[in-house]
Order: sequence, then structure tokens, then C-alpha cells
Amino acid sequence: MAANITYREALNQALREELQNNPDVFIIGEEVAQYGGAYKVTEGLYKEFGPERVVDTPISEEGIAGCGIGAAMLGLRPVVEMMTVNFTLLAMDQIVNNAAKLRYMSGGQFQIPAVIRTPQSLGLQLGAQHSQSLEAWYAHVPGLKVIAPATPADAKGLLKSSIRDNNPIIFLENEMLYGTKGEVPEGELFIPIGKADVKRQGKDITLISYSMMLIQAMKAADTLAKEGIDVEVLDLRTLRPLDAESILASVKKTHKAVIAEADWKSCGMGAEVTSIILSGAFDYLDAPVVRVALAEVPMPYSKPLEKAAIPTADDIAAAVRKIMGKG
Amino acid sequence: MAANITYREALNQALREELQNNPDVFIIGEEVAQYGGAYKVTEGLYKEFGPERVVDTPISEEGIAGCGIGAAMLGLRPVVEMMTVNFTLLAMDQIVNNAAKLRYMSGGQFQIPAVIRTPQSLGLQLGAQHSQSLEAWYAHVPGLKVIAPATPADAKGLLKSSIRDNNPIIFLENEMLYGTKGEVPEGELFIPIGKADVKRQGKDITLISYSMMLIQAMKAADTLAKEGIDVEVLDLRTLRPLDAESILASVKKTHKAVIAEADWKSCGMGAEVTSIILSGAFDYLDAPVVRVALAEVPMPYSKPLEKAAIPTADDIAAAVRKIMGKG
Amino acid sequence: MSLYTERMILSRDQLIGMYQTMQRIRSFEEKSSELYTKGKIGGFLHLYIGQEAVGVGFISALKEDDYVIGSYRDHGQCIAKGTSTREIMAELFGKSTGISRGKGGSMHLFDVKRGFLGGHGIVGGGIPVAAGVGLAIRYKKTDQVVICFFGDGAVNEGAFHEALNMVALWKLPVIYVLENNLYGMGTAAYRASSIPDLIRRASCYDIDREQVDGMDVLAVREVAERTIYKTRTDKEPRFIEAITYRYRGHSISDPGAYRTREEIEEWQKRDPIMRMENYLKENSMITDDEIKAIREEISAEIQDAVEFSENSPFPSKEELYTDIYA
Amino acid sequence: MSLYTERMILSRDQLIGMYQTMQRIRSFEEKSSELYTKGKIGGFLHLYIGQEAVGVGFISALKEDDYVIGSYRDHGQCIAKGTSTREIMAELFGKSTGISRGKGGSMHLFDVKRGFLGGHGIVGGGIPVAAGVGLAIRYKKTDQVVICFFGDGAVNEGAFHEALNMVALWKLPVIYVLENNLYGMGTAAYRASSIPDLIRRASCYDIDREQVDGMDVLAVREVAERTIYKTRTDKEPRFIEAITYRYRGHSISDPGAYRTREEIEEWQKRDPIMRMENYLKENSMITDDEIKAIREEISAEIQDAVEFSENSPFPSKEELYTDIYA
Ligand SMILES: Cc1ncc(C[n+]2csc(CCOP(=O)(O)OP(=O)(O)O)c2C)c(N)n1
Ligand SMILES: Cc1ncc(C[n+]2csc(CCOP(=O)(O)OP(=O)(O)O)c2C)c(N)n1
Ligand SMILES: [Mg+2]
Ligand SMILES: [Mg+2]
Repeated sequence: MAANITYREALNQALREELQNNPDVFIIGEEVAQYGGAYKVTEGLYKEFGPERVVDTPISEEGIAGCGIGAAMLGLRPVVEMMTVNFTLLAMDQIVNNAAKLRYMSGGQFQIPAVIRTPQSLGLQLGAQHSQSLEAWYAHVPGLKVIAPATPADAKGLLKSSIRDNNPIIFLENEMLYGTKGEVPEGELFIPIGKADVKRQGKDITLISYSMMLIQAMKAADTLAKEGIDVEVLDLRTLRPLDAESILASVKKTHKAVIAEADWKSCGMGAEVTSIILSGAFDYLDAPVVRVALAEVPMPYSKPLEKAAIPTADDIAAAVRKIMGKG
Repeated sequence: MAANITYREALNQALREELQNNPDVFIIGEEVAQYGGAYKVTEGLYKEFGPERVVDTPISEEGIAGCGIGAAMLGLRPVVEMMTVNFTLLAMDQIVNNAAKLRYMSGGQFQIPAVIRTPQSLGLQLGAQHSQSLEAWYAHVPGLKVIAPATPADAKGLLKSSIRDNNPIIFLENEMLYGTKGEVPEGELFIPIGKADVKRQGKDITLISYSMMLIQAMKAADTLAKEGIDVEVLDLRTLRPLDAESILASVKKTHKAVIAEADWKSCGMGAEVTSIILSGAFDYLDAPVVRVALAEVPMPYSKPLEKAAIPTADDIAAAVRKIMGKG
Repeated sequence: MSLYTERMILSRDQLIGMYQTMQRIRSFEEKSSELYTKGKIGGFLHLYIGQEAVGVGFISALKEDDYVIGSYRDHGQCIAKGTSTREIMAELFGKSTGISRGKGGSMHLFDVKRGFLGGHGIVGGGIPVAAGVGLAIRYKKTDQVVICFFGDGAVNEGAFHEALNMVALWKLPVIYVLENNLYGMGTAAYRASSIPDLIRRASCYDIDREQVDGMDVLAVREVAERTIYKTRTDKEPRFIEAITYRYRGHSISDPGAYRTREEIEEWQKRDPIMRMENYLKENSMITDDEIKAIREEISAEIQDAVEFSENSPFPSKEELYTDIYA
Repeated sequence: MSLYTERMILSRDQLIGMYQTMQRIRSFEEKSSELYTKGKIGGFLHLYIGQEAVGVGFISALKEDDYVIGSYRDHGQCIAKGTSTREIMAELFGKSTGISRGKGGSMHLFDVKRGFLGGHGIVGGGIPVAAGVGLAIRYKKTDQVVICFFGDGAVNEGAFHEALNMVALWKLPVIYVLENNLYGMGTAAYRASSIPDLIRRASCYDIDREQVDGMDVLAVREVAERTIYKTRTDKEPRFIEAITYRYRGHSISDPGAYRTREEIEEWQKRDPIMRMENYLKENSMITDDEIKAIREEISAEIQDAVEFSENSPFPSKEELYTDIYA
């Protein structure tokens, strides 16, 4: 049995099921309880589970992160909502210096089973301070795992796996995806962390993406199919650890790759994927790997400028055509 | 006329000269004044320039960064010392959301001529929270410039250029380098921001590095020379903007490249350099670009473990030999 | 109300000026709200409706070369500082004639010429910047001051604490104005702060502090005059808590289920514009005709701002890459 | 001194236990200092010498399953919580028998079995973690408490502010102990904080607070007993400022030019170990021979810890990659 539900509903289901499943799971963050979440992901949970399991906080990101970490040290399984990824900049010390390192520094005495859920977003005219993609930063840090689901099913299955995982996890949602729908199997659903997903089989070129850009990548693949270019689309889903095996398997088959990412190019996710391909499939590569990424600017507010900054399916298709010598 | 002075002295000279040169320049940070700087880089300046030009602060990194930014908005030229790069995690919001974006968000009304100087360090058994290299994070962010000098002359010349530059600059020093000596021309010395430096000409392979790893890279090149491998060593010096031109010119000549970096590999500087090479010199490449980087672990305290985590000249030489088919 | 004004010497022009500015802000905000619904304005939109007396009372007491820093709820303060409604509206439209050339948007208004230093989207983000501005003023030895506005939610950010300690320690000419509108998004202040009286937050830094009725522009102006005078003279920071209320949702997309219709109406009875209007009338400083004229004038001004914005061009694509580096 | 003890019922064994623990810490620190100079210990080394009464006074009043969080100046507190000097010394040597398997070092001691939760190298970094521990205690409905130690420099970090508001708002069983040793590195507290009396920092959160002479272990113990009892009972946070002094430099590499020899000597006259020794002697609870025996025993224990550390193996190379993920 499966239902056609939104990404937001899928997340909400995962949270509800995990709250039901384990009394050690609790939710903490700004506006998560009485308001139901700034983006309504936690809607209804406060009513169902009460103020101890779903905790509203002051606007104190560093404090909130610290609360999650401290609680996790004592064996609880906090799901910390940061209202948007932009505000995690204020919690960076707790996330990087504590969450990611406490286990190691203690010689393995602790585990930090904390999930930090937070939406990224682009394309909503929110301006520079509210339109950042920080996945590459988090993926840089050993001790963290980084997840970025693109579909409702992955959102549910990966969030449930994350809550059961014993490590600190940065769970990147996406405002642009909250309203998108998809088939989600009912009940227990676990997607393994660290496994990419071949979203579309193809033989001509590998198109690697994740989160909101995956939607554009799929669109581009559709368009290109009509032009006779058979694109394989790979959804990374987990950004740390990266599924190098799946990336390399695909590129060894197609000999070409494009990466579509919605973060800044320099030292971004695409740079890492490119480097993995180069070191693992150099002899198979028929063309340079191309990164289709965000314009390297603080995000402008003005609609046409913002549109120009964010890669589209057209941009991706153009990059593919160019590599295929059909540009 | 040149003098053989330490990296620390070179920085101190640059600060003194710029304080003398422009009354708008001032220094602010923890222990920079009466104590002379935790690493003695500002030694003597408080005595010479007084408490208004050299300002001690409380331990409040976010506040300190905000002070620098606010002062820069009014046209002053603050040189902010963050005691070590690790503590900049606490100032991340001010650095990324304000320093890097205020100019853009205001449509160019402001400039933020602030330099944030901070030492990185590895290899001193300082443990995980005090042994991070964050250059890739900063190099990811448009609106910032990122500098990482390896020699006393570059330290002086780049710091002077940075203080005269009208943009927010992350100036990464290195504790391991403070005591190293080198020839530094006396008086006015400006090294252009954004230009890499060929530290050693060679024809067989390009070895790209910066900051403390450059020392290891040069050692490796010496060793390899004796084995008949002629290594070209490129010091990036500026990490954002990266000097793609110099990187590509060298690789087009040698057809092979190794990057020696002291940050974590995933989404690190080497990933970006690799991607630049792949996209700009694919047809020239005879072998995959190899990244010699820090072990992807929170830095351990224990000496032998820490040693094993940090790349050495030997590791670099081994990587080069392998590519050259002599490993 | 006259209680306060007895201690101030304000001309009729000044009083009417304050009234006009509040009215201008109100009309601007109402129009923005309407245009947002029509899709002319995007992103987040946080309206100042209900809080006009705070921004106007304070900023009208400043000199032109003093500085103001606001949060994302910044239209009112930017208008009060003298930026034209044309430039602000065009910014909301994302047009190149906007005060931030369309690049900042509603949350990021800046006007360097008039000393408006943002427009900060991160809660509490402007608070340490204000400390830096205070430091620069002291450095330059001018007699300027900077006023930094923020909300009741912002007092729980670490940035608040660090900055308040610094301005108090260094005696910087910074006036922090807490606009306590009782809610930070959907969270009532008492659910976020361990003390009910937020003004006490200044006590552990030894900063001079005062509370004021933020729905009464003359009361605010009186406190503002005194505070600014003191800070300009002794260069020491001050902390003012203005009790106020926002009539609309947190941002335009907030349904506001966390408070009652009655509560809102209760506050609207104390509407700062209405009260000022009554005051002016009671003191025979204005006639109904004059009021009508002012309203029409402002209405025309806002209409003009909208047309100006409509007719202005979007920034050219090249502008995507300008203004990143100086 | 007896002033305080009258209100406590402490057995001779308990009193001598506290004396022993202080002595153990002192000896441990002196030996560490010596070994650092010999290159046996690396990194930063922050000694607790002079401050023993604070950690011992507080931690001796805790139950075994209560929690303690410290900063980088953590040896003394970890010893007081019951970790063996062998395990701590081996950690300083970077050996695999160390309490953190050699991976943490001096600044990152952890002992999960004994409730010692670090060992935090970032100034103020443990303060929000303590709030989380308090939250977890409340969640689990146990009657545990957590004590979090930090210095006078840490009170100016934003993290301090955010956490104190949270524990007060939510009424969490967290006891914050400010060890005011007058300096944060080279900066005297009055040069960093806008108020001289740091205990007032708790006032703007409405947290119960008290100051204590941190050079008098019995005074500390008395305040500790009372504070812990109250917090265990009413689950509310408390804030204690202990006035104390570190005899050595900030870390072992600090020459300490910011204070005078005389100042240090003045404080040493109030040495907590000496005072406790005098107290025990005056009250005929201990003889000179017993003191001698205790010292010798501790000296032997520390010597044994050093030998144990010397003889322990370094972690194997494979350990570089273990303990990253669970
Ligand atoms: C650091 C940070 N956290 C969260 C947010 C999301 N947010 C925007 S406004 C707001 C409420 C702020 O309330 P308050 O300070 O009282 O100001 P008001 O909106 O009432 O003017 C929140 C939580 C943000 N912008 N920045
Ligand atoms: C966030 C941060 N900033 C700066 C430092 C460097 N530092 C280490 S200890 C210290 C002084 C702290 O003083 P205090 O809190 O009084 O503790 P004490 O050392 O006196 O025990 C400083 C500045 C740090 N470790 N972390
Ligand atoms: Mg509010
Ligand atoms: Mg101290």
C-alpha cells in the first residue's frame, strides 16, 4: 500500500511514527510545537505528544543545538529543527565542535544520536541572508552525516533512518519540495543512509544531482530523451558519506558526467563529485565533468536576477548537449 | 634591501606600517593589545599606537566580528584578530551573512574593508576543537576573499594588500609558520591578491599547495629532484579568488598534478582545484589529479595518531612517484 | 499625553511632521500588503503597522547624520529616516531604482546617504553591527549616535548579550531600542524569556534603561529626546523598551492563530495615529480639512511610488555579478 | 571556617576525603607541569592549581550519578568526580589507556561511567550542553543534577546568555558555577565585563544566585550542599560565583606578565589546601603523621600513574579511524 502524499506530509509521518516508536525521541526548535513548525512539518505533533516531546524554544540557535547535543549525550534522540539552514550559522560551533567531535574526543564513550532537520531554499525571493545552501560545508566535516532527500518517499525513509542512526545528522529539507507529491509506502519505511539512487537508467551520460535540483535534472533528462540523448540520473540523497561506488559505476558505463547542484560552485558538492570521478574513473572519462551550479553571488532579491542565479532544467540540458557534442 | 625575518615579524611589520600609513586602520581582538596577541603577532603595537588603535575585547567572537563590520560600514579599516580559526565558528553568522553580503544586499552602497586575521594550526597536539582548517568553507562564500600565505614575504605583502583592499578578507595565518624565516624586502611591499606563485619551476608534474603544506611540498620536490623527477611547485597564496590561469598554465605544461592540502578532503580546496583542472585542461591530463589531504577525522590528541593524520613531504613524494609510474 | 509634551518644546510643524510620517508609514504598509497579494512583491514581508510610534518617535528626534539600524521589519524606520517611498517601494518591487537596487528587498533596505544601515534578516544580526558603528563614532570623535531597533524575540540571541556587554564596557554611543510587540513570530515573549520584564535584560550590563508606551508617539519622542541628548553628551549606551503591538501577522503569510481577534482590537483602540490625530485636534493644531489634505497627499505620494516602481526597469542581468566585490 | 561547618554534618572521613582530593589534584597538576616541560605531555595544559577548593567543594557534595561538565581546565574536576589519576595521566600522555583513549588530551577528558561529560576546549562551549543535560534529566524524571563549571571570561560569550535563559525559562536542574579566577587569559575580568560583580549576570534571568569564597573548601562545600539540595528538590537552576585564583599561567606557556608576583603571593596565603590542613589540625582531626602519610600515599599514587602512563601503549594507527561514527 502506498499513498500519494507531499514531501511535508512524508516528513510529518516519519516524525510521528518515530515519536510513537521510541519514547526517547523528542522534537525541539523554534515554533515547532504550538505553531506547528514555521513550514508546518511538525503540525499536529504537539497536540498528540505534548509539551515534553515537542518543545518550543526561544530564538537561540546555539542554545538549541547545545540542548540537542547534551540530551543526546544522555541517550535521548533529539530531532532538532533549525527554522532554516541560514540560522545554523549561529549554531556552527555546537554542530562542528561538539556534535561532530564529542564521540571521537571521548574515545568512543558517547554517541550523539541527534538529527538536525532544516530546510534550505532558493527561488523564493528571500534575499541573500535567507537563500543559502550549506550542504558542502556540512559534507566537509567528518563526524557528521548529511542527508538531502528529493522525493517524499526518500524524505520519509531517510528521516526515519536518521532518527534511528546513532550519529549526528544534518538533514537538509527543501522549501521548494515541501509541497511536491509522490508515492510513499505506508508504515515502516527505511532508506539506507549512504546509498544513491538511480532515478532513471540511461547509457549516454550520467547526470548527478540531489534535493531540489534533482527535479530539474529529471526534467532535463525527459527533454533530452526526446532528442535522443539517453541520460542516467543519479540522486545522491546522502551527501556524506557519498556513495562513490554508485557514482563510479554509472560513469564507467556512460563515460560522461554532469553535476547539477544548487550550491555555490567553489569547493561545493560538485567539486567533490568531480574529484571522485576523476580519481576513480579517469580512464573511462570521455569529456570533462561539468558542474551546473548556483551563480557565485549572494542571492539577489529581484526576481529576474534570482532566476538568473539558479540553474534550471534548460541550463542542465544545455550542459549535457554540449558534452554530447550536440550543443 | 631585505631582511631575514620570521613570518610573525613580517606580519607585525605589515600591521605597524599600515597603522602608520592610515589613521583609519585599527586592530581589534582578544588579547591583541596589552598581551601583544596570543601568538605575539601584534606585539608592541599597543604601546606604539595606544588603546584606540589596538583594542582588547571580551571573549565574544560574534560581537567582535560585528564590531569590525559596523566600523567598516562607517569607512574604518578594522583588522580583526580571531585568536584561532576554530573560534571563527562562533562568528560565522556575522562573517557570512553580514561581511560577505552587506555590499551586495545594499546594491553597492557599502564596502566592508575589514580583514579578519586568524591562525590555523595542526600538528601541535591541540586536539579536535583546536585543530581545524576552514579554508574551504571560506573559499566557498562569494563576497569574501581568502588568503593563506606560506612565506614571510607573502605574509607581509599580502597582509598589506589585504588591509588596503576594500573587501572583507579572511586572512589565514598558520601557527606552524610563525617561527619560519625568510627574506622580506623592507618597506612597502604589496603582493597582489589572486595571484599564485610558481615557487619552483619544473616540467614533469605540477604540485599545488599553500600555507603550511607548501613547506612539505617544497621538501618533497627537493627529494624528487634527486630521483630525477622535475616538479613544478605552485603556491596558491590566495584561495578565493583562485588563480585558475596559473594552475592551468602549469598543468598544460606538465600534464599531471598533485594537490597537497591540510584540510579535510571532502569538498576541500583540492576538490576545487581538481575541478578547475578537469574543466580547463582535460585534454592535457595524462593522469588523474591526486589530492594529498588531511585524514578525514576530528584531529586526535595523541602524537602518533596526529602525525598519521597530517600529510608529510613523504606522503606527497609518494603520491607524485605513483603518478609518475615510479611508485 | 500632554504630560509628556510639557517637557518638550516641539513646534506645530514638528508635531504634524510626526503625524504625517506615521500616516505615510501606515499607508505604505497597507499598500505593500495589497501589492504582495497581487504578486508585485515577493519574499517575506513584515509590516510595521501598529508600531509606527516607536520608529517615528525615536528617529524624528535624531539629527540627519545619526545612524539607524533595523531588523527585517524595516520599512517604517527607513521611511522615518528620510528615504523616499519611491525608493523603498521600488526596492520591494525588485527594481533597479530601489534603494538597494532591487538586490536587497524588503528585509534589506539600506540608505547610506541618510544613515540607514539596514535591514537585517537574521534575528539579532544588527545588534553587534550597531556596537561597531558606535565604536567607529567614538573612533572618529564625532557627536553622532546610532539607534538599533530589534524585537522581543531577539533578546534571547547570544549576539544581543555580547554586544550589550561591549557597548557598556567601552561606553559607546549606541541606543538599543527593544520593540516589544509581545510576540516573536508565534511565541509570546513570556514563553521565550525567563523574565517577564524585558527591560531588566539591560540590568546585568549596567546600562541605563527606561520603558515607554510604544503606542504613544509623544511619549516615545520625549524619551527619545532625553535619551539621545544624554547619549550624545556622555557617550554612554542606553536601552529603551517600547511596549507596542503589531496588528498584522508576523509576516504576511502568518495566519496568527496564536492570539485572539479581541486582543488585537484591544490594542487597536490605542492606535498611535488615531491618538496623535486626536491630540492635534484637541489642541487645535489641525483641522479636519487639514487632516483630509494630509491623507490625500500621502495617498497620492504612495500611488506615485507604486507607479514609479511599476515603470522602473528590473536590474539588468549583468547586475547579478556587480556589487559583490568593491 | 567553622562558621560554615556548623551548618553541615560532615564526618571526619568526609573532611579528610576532601583534603585528600585537593592534595591529589595539586600533586597531579604539579607532576603534569613537570612532565610537560620534559615533553611527555603536549598541546595546551591548563592547571587547576589554586582552584582546587571549588571543584572539590562542589563535586564532593554530588551523588555518583550526578553530572559534571568542565572547560579545558578540567583535570581537577575529573579527579574529583572519581576518575583515576592513572586514566587521566595516561590521557595526557596520549596513551590508549587514557580515559579518552588518548584521543582527547588534557582539554577533552570524558568519563561516561562517572558522569564527567567533558572537557570542552571552546570557551563557553559546555554551557549550552549543560542545558541539554538538564533537559534530559527532566525528560527522564530522575532526581539527578548537573554542575557546569566555567570561567570569568566565558560569561561574555553568547552561549552563556542563551543557555542561562533556557534553563531559567524551563526550570532545569542545572547548577552553573562560575570560577572567577580574576583573569581570562591575560585579561582581568573588569577589562572584559561591564559589571564588576559577575554574579549579577544571573539576575537578568531570575536565577537564584550566591557568591562564595572559592579558596575555602568548607565554604564551597556548604554552599554546594545547600544549592544541590535545593536544585534536586525544586528542579530549578542555580548560579554560583566562586572567587578563586590560579597560581600558574593561563596555560603552561603563559609567562603571566599581566599580574604581579605580589598579587600571586597574596592569594597563596589563602591557599585552600593549607587552610584545610590547618582546620583539620586545629580540630584535632588529623595528626602530622597522618598528613605525612596522606602526602606520601598521593605521591606514590601519582608516581604510579606516571609509570602506568609511560608503560602504556600509544593507540594503534587504526584508531585514527575509529570512534568517528557510532
Ligand atoms: C537567527 C534567526 N532565527 C530565526 C529567524 C526566523 N525569524 C524571523 S523573525 C522571527 C521572530 C522575531 O521576533 P522579534 O524579535 O520579537 O521581532 P518582531 O518580528 O516581533 O518584530 C523569527 C523567529 C531569523 N530570521 N533569524
Ligand atoms: C571561543 C573561544 N575563544 C577563545 C578561546 C581561547 N581561550 C582559551 S581559554 C581563554 C580564557 C578563558 O578565561 P576564563 O573563562 O576566565 O577561564 P580560565 O582560563 O580563567 O579558567 C581564551 C580566551 C577559546 N578557547 N575559545
Ligand atoms: Mg516581537
Ligand atoms: Mg578566568
